[in-house]
Amino acid sequence: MRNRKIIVSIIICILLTLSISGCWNRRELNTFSILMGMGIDKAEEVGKVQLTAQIINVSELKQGGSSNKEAYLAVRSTGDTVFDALRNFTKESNRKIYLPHNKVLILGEDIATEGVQKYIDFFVRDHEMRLRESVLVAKGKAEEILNVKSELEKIPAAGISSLLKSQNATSEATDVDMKDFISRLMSKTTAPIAPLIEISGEEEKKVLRISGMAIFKQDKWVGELEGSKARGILWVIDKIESGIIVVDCPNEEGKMSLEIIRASSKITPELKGDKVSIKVEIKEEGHIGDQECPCELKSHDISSIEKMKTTVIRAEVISALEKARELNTDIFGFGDSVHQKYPKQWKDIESSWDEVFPEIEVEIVVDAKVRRSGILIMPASS
Amino acid sequence: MFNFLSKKLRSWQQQNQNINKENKENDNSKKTKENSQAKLSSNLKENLDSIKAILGVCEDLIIREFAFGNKGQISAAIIFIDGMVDRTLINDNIIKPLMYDNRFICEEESLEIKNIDIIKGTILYVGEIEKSTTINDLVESCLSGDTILLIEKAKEALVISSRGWETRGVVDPETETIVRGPREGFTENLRTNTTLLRRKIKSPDFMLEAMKIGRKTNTAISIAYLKGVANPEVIEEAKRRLKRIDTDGILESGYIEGFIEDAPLSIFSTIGNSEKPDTVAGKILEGRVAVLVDGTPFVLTFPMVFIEGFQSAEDYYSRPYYASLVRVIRFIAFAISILAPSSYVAATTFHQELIPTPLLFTVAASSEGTPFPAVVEVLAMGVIFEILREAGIRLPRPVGQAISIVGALVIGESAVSAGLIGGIVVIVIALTAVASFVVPAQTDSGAILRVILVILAGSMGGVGIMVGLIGILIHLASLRSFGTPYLSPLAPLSPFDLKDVFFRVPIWAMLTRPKSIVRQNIQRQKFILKPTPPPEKKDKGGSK
Amino acid sequence: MKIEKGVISSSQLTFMIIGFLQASNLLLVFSSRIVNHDSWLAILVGLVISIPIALSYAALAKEFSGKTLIQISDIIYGAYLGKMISVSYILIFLLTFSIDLRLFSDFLITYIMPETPIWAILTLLTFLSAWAVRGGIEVIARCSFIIIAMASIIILSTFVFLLSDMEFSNFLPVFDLPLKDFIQGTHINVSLYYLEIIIFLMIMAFVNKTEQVRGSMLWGLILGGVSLLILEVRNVAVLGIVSNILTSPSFNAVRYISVAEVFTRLEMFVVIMLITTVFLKVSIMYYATVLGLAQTLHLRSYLPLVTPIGIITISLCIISGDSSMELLHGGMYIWPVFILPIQLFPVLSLFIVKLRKKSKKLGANEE
Amino acid sequence: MKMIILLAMVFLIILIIEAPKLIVNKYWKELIVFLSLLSLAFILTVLVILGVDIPSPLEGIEYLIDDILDLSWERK
Repeated sequence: MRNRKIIVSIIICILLTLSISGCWNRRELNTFSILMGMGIDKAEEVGKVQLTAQIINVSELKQGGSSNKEAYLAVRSTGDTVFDALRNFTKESNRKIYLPHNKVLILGEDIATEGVQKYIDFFVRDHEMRLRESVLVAKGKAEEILNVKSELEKIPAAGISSLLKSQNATSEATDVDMKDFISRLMSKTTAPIAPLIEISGEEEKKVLRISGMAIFKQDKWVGELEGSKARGILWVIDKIESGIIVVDCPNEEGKMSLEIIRASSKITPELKGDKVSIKVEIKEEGHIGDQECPCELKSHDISSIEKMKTTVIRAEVISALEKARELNTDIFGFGDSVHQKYPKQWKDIESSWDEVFPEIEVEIVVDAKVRRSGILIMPASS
Repeated sequence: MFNFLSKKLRSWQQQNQNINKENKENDNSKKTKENSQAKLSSNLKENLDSIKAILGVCEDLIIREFAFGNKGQISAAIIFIDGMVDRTLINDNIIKPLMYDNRFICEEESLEIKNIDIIKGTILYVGEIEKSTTINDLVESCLSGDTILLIEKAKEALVISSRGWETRGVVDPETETIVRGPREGFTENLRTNTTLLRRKIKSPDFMLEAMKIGRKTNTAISIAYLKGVANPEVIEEAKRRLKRIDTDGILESGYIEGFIEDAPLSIFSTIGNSEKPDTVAGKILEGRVAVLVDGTPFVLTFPMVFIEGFQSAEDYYSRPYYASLVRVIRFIAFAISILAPSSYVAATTFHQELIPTPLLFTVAASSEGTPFPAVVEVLAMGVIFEILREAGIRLPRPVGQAISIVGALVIGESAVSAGLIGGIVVIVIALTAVASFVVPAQTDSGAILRVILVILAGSMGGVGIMVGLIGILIHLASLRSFGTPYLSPLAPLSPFDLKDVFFRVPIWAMLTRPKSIVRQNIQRQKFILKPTPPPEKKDKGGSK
Repeated sequence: MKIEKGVISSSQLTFMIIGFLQASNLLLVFSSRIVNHDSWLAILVGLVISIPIALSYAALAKEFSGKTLIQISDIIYGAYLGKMISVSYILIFLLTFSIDLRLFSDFLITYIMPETPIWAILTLLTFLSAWAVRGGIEVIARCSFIIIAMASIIILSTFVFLLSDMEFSNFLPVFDLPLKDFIQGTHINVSLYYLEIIIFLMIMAFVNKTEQVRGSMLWGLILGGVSLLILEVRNVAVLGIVSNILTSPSFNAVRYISVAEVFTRLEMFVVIMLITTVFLKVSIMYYATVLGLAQTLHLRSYLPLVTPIGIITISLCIISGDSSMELLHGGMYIWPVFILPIQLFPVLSLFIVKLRKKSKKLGANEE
Repeated sequence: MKMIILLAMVFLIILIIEAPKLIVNKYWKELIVFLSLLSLAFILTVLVILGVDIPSPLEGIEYLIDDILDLSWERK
């Protein structure tokens, strides 16, 4: 029984000391503002960073918050480093910025061309940040991107986030989260990629558009791939979710669109002497989604469609590959695959990868299949 | 420093001495009581006077003097307390035969002792009659509802059992209502209660041991257990603890619980109680010991383990799958009831990153503009809820409904629309309130835990909650109930007993009694009792 | 005069060892920093190496059944040498105890409550453990099952939730590091995770069936090692190369969970798992320290030592390192080297005992 | 200063709680050990609070392993 008395008194002691020292880390919901999107640009002053933060105006999100104010605020601040700039927000805003709900990190064009390493460290190091946030590169200033209103979403950053997700439908760009980005950044050979976002449309009707993938060399933005070229990367790195491949009708005039249902790829490196060759095997399955020509397709037609599809896919991969060779950046992770297969020889190759990469022979094996024809056996027009 | 210590010590010693003195005094008074156990004299008048002297002149003490015998030559008196006796029994079965039966012809010089035996043996139509010689005995039995027959010239008196007072019938118990299962509940009458149990367990092994506790109330209690199953050590320990009780009164089984439980300062009760005979019978069959107390329908059972609060009698009457589902839901509800408010506080004031973004917007929007921090909101709402609950229970039914309307309106609507508290807080508290009633055995401890956890969450966030939970775990792990670890069968783990914790296996698979409670006669049923279809008959021409 | 009246079962010993090893989730960063994506291999090899040593601990405990490590060294090495050895054991226990506590507080401060002063967290955790230690070995043992059940559920469910994000090519190429690094990583694994169970030599004395100690030790070690393996595989498969630069890969891996955008933000579970298992580990160490000290000084009760030792530990935690980087360096390069001889010492003791017995037997035969 | 007074109070409470039990049971040896450990703890905590640079035991170990024995993994 004495034991209990002791325990009770110790509890009282501890509670007392706790109450004396106050509560740390306590922040009520209405003392900070939730950040949804963040953009980094170079400030006009030399050597300074400009942050654009999109924060939530919570009272406008409340049901019945009927005033015509926006549900978000875009605020701006500059500082010597990213963290410095972040803290400088409090000079203008009465609420501290709360990071963990950040959805997108937009790197401005000037930042990206200069090298992102020094700007991105904070977003990985800070305990409030998560590795799931999407990384994008803006054509132009990140600030401008964050100022474009979204038609369907109350908050533009959420709009960008869902815009990225919807890229699955074409697979011409893919969502790259922080973990993917920095693991590519950390790799000695593989170069980071990130979706590229730009503003299109006129003054009053500005809309955002994902235009392709930005290609980095180390941490610098060196080039971009658009449309089907961007899909070329995704074929190789196995990020294809869906999409449309347009081919000509086998015998007649007209076009067909083939929907990609599932795709997978495999990179097999081979080392002969000093020569590195890579075999990329792509397997694809799809349906006929749309057919302009009015003829019924026979089974040999199907195989010719498949052949055409193969050619299209191969062409897309080759165009991406050429771009990569031209920029001499290993966006496909060929280096890592060689490393994984030939760890011993890798040490010799690693140092001269920049010379090796453009010379690599790449064999592309595409196995494309057309499985079903939708709910029609033949077109209605005949 | 040392002065202080020695002072403290001295005061302790003094206290101890005082206590010892008191005890001695008590002993002395007992002894004088025993010494004053005067014997009956042969004079009726004298006897009556001495009884009157002890009982005083009370309005409910009735002394009926009369005479009987063929010539009315024997004067006698009946003493009883009105209201505690069966009047018809006294009139028809005691007075009537004595006065009516004329066969009682007595010689002038007849011996008084013989009379008593004849009366006891041949005249009275009553089941239970005892002889007594001391006045104290007579007074005691009179006070417990017996009738005393005093006869002139007899040095003995008859104590005729005539107890009979208004009792509540056996009705549906209010605290443990069920859908399927027996509807009867214990009553305030000890005899009825033992009967209810005896009717369920008709075995010679079922033992009932009587005891009287309370210097002033003389409350009768019974210890019920199954001989050969219940752990003898537990029975011995229970008797030892019960005998230790030296108090003036026992009014309810809660008094007994307070005197004999293992952890008197814990917020968890280490002795179970039930109002349902089938529940208690089930526990006795599992090897537990029950203590029935006269004057209350609540029967104590022990050893109690933590998970007992999550088991309901109905679990065993319904099908195992549903019973298991309900079991799991009870655990979830208990977790919600103690964790929901503190989690809300921790999530909204410390770990906003754990709330999914859309939900965070809702929560933030609802708490935008409220004047108080989340801890205060939650604590205040919790207190208001407890007040409403208490008021609802205590007030008469019609007023109670008014209370709930006021509560719902004031708290549910006005406070939110006035912007005093966030709407989410109301939802959290309401959910907590509903969940806390799912496990009745832990409702009271849950309320306290809730408050502690909210305070911890308000000061340290999720870490505070975890610290609180680990503290609770340590406390639970250190508790014992009559030698059984409170957390068993989880800790220490006895895999066999898990059959009745998070899920309930079919009845035919419940082969053993809980090992943590029972040490002997573990197996409770035959091994293969799983119902199977009868073997197919092998005559082939059966279809004809 | 027995100082601890409690008795635990052999299965409880197993649970305690599993929980003890699961708490090492916190320390995984020491070896994975060096062996990178091959840390699973280092964990496996470390486990295999530790098993015979752990078995020799069990053999020593069986040889002196009912005696703790302190009493054993008193018996083997006599009063003076034995006392010295006992004191060094106790100091080591105290140091490991305080370093573990410190690392965990650092973790909490880094990830959850950066503004909280370290002494507040230390006081709270030490208080909790002191409470459990005061309850005796039985209370700690009873807590162990519930804690490891919860921790195992968390380990397995996070593994399942992350399956879709795992990329097993992250483990390729296998054994892609200099042998020296691999040996160092394995060494860290062995002496920082597995052989810390030397502390159980203080506890095995209270197991009710001495003959089962060996089995429960083995099972505890294997299951604990497997849970570490699962954790490490999960972290590397999900985070890949990034896991090498994080202070807590586990926390970040679980933070990465996003199943159908519903099961997200589950990192609290890692904290729950760590806080409970570290509590268990710290309580066991605390208990061993206090009991060891009481037995060395031949006290009749260890309870009066609990509070002072707790406060000394808190101060030790605060002074043991100025920064978490310093602790990381010590854990990677210094501490394993320092502690290994002490961990191997019981093996030597066993050897001496066996030798003595043999010579006695021989002597008896000659006579 | 405030912290030291607070600390002294905490230690006093601990003393008041623990010591009488030992005295009543006549556990003199335990009392001596308890008091000496408690005073050690008090000195340590006061030093920590005052910010006196106490050499960390780990630094000593590092010195022993690294500089005297030259066994650190870093060197090899």
